[in-house]
Amino acid sequence: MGVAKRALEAIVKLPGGNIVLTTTDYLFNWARESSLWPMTFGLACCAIEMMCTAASRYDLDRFGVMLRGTPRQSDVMIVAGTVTRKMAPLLRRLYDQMPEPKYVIAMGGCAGAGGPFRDSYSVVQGVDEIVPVDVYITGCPPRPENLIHGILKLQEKIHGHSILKETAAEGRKLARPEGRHGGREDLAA
Amino acid sequence: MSDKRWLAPPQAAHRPQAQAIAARFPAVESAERQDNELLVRCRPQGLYDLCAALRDEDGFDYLADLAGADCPELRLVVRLFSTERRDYVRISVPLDRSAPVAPSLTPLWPAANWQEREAYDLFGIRFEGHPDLRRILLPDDWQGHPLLREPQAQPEGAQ
Amino acid sequence: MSSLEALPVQAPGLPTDELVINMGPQHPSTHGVLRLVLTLDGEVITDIDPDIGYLHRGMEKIAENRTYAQYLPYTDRLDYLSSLNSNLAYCLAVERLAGIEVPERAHYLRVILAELNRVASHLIWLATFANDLGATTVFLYGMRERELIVDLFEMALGARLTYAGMRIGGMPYDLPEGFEQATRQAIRRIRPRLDENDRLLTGNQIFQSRTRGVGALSREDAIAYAVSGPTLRGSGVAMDVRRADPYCIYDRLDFDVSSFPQGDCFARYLVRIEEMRQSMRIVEQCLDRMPAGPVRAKLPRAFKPPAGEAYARTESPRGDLSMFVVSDGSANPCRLRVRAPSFANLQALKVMARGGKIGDLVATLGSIDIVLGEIDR
Amino acid sequence: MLQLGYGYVLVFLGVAVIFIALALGVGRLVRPSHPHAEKLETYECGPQVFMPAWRQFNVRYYLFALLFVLFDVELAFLYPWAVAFRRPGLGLIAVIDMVVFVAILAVGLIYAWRKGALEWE
Repeated sequence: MGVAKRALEAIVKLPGGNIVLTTTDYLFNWARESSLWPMTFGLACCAIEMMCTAASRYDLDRFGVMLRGTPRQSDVMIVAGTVTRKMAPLLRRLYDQMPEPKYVIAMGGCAGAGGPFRDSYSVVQGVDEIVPVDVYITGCPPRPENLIHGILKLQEKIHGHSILKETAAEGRKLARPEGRHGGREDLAA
Repeated sequence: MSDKRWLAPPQAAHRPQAQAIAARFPAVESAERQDNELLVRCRPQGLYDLCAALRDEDGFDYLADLAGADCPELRLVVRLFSTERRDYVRISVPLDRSAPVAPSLTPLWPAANWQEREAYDLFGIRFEGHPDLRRILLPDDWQGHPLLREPQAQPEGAQ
Repeated sequence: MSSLEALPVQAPGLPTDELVINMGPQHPSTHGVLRLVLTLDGEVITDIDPDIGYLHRGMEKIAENRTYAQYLPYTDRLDYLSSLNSNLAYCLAVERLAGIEVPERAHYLRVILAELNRVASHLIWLATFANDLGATTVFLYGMRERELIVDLFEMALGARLTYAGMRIGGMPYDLPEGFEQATRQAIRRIRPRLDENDRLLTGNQIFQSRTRGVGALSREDAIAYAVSGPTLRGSGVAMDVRRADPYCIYDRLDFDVSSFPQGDCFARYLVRIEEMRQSMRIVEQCLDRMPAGPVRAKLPRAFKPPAGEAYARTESPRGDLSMFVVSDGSANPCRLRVRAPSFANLQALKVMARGGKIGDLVATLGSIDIVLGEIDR
Repeated sequence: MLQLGYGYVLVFLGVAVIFIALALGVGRLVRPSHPHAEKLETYECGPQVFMPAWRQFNVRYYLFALLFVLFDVELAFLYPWAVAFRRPGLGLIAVIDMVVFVAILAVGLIYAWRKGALEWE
């Protein structure tokens, strides 16, 4: 990203440079949001609803969303189900192994905040303790329409993104936030 | 092809009688029959011999369930089923809370392997003679056994 | 030519190392967060060590902190592919513990919903099993058929997957009008599609070569490992809890329990396909004979069953689902033990898949149809 | 029209190289890249990797790969022949040539087969 960014920063200073910036932003965001490949990360009941959403009636392919098996080829991680303590380090490693730009959708009550397993000794109370989450979807399990709504919300979020803002530091922070709580120390208390 | 054998009502003819079991095995404290299930209360020392006899002589070839329970006292509940005579035996084995130990039934039924590992994982019941007794559900570095009722059961890891 | 034979192709002492890899929790064909530690010699599996617990939510500990009625929605999340069967097992156990008589109509409603849930669960199994073997078309067809049944559940219970569709003492409410016609129409549409699936998949040469003789489980091993359900009936033991230890009104219903002696993936496949047809037959019988009347027994508001314990054994789509409830007289269950069929079926995987190739392991794992929700609890 | 004769191959080659360079080069210039230790770890369904995959495998896989390459190359020669052998001046001779070529390779196959290179267990 280095060379193109330096070139862009130089162009922006020229008169009319912003037009170049907005068009490249538009181009990149359009490309990223219209081919969001999620990594099949089905943990529990929400995985079944994710499968139904990907299947014939609710067809996710219309949105350019194609379920992939490995983190290497995926852009978004849909955490569908309950994240337990035993699964947390593995989830973190899978998130790390995804290439940038990457996003996380916390599908269902369990991934969002522990859901019905609020007082369980082995459930992580929300996946945002481990990875930075972009979109939360409520429901237990959320209906396929909810999941599609969540994906559309993520596409809107990507649409508003600008390349210049994504500095190397933020990239690193996004890539490897410090601490077990995904860089959100307020949660650690 | 469907097996008509299962449509016939279970023959009540040669089912093990409660008194016979109680007389034959000293470790059995009490035995009574409740509709089609034989309820037995047996001390852990004599459990293996009782189960071996039930399996070999009385045809209880199917280990329906084996689980720990901590109420009313820490005990092991073993439920056997006979596929031939469709008869049940439920053995309740009271264990000593300070050092819960029970003989492993894996040599009799391989099905007991994981069920005993789970009883060890959640209740801390040690099984003598178990080929590979380690945690099955909780992470290996977990402290304590969650399903035990008294306070020390709460592992330091929990909130 | 004899001189050719003399020259050894591979020096006998050529050492090959064993490779230990994870077929880990995040894998498309482990049907959930199951981790298999495989010891491989080339692509032949020499040893399998399943590592479970990645979805252990401590369901049985939570049961100690909920009242009997509050715990019902948790039973949906045990075997989330057939929630109604788990609800049924839980309700039967508590009713047997407290000695509650369930009205006649409630039995019929429960059997109708449980059997529809069985068909929906087998359809998802068929979809993912065929998808693992490469037949993506059958995946899309299977999910399309399942949506028909999910519409019925949405009409009757309001939810798609986790219904909390039963109550201790009977049913929450009666069926809406039009449910009976909708069910009969759904069954009329699914039956020909099952035959279509037979033409598409059952006779398919690739499917048969991937499943015949793969993942064999002998009759003795099946009983020794306490395997149950279609996996057991695929090994020649025609034991079905609906016949062996009838509950609800199964003893009055006329249906066949099919079993095939081969004990391989193909036999288990045939058992489930036949079971779907029998379940639809049961639903139609129940719809014909359902009496009118109340759907729920009177229950005290603060429901405290007497101290004691009770077992209820039911036939879920995966096998013998038993629930053991121990009560100490308080409003919360003192101990709730869920005997999950997938837990025992998965234990027998080592016997079935050792010595085969990784592709066969995928087929075997698909054929025993495990759900990690009930394995890990 | 510019008569280049074999020059066309050069042009064709140039376009191919430029196209590949463009496709990969722009990608490398534009995409964000933040490599760090955890990301570069081998992916194995989540848990830590037990051992690297560089191990001693059974030799039968190598033999199969070798035979495949042999016959793949043979196929590569068949394509141009299949397109051109009806041209005037070729005809029967070309067919005989190809039959001889295939026969020689078939002998290689029979040798490998009898030596047991194709046994799988």
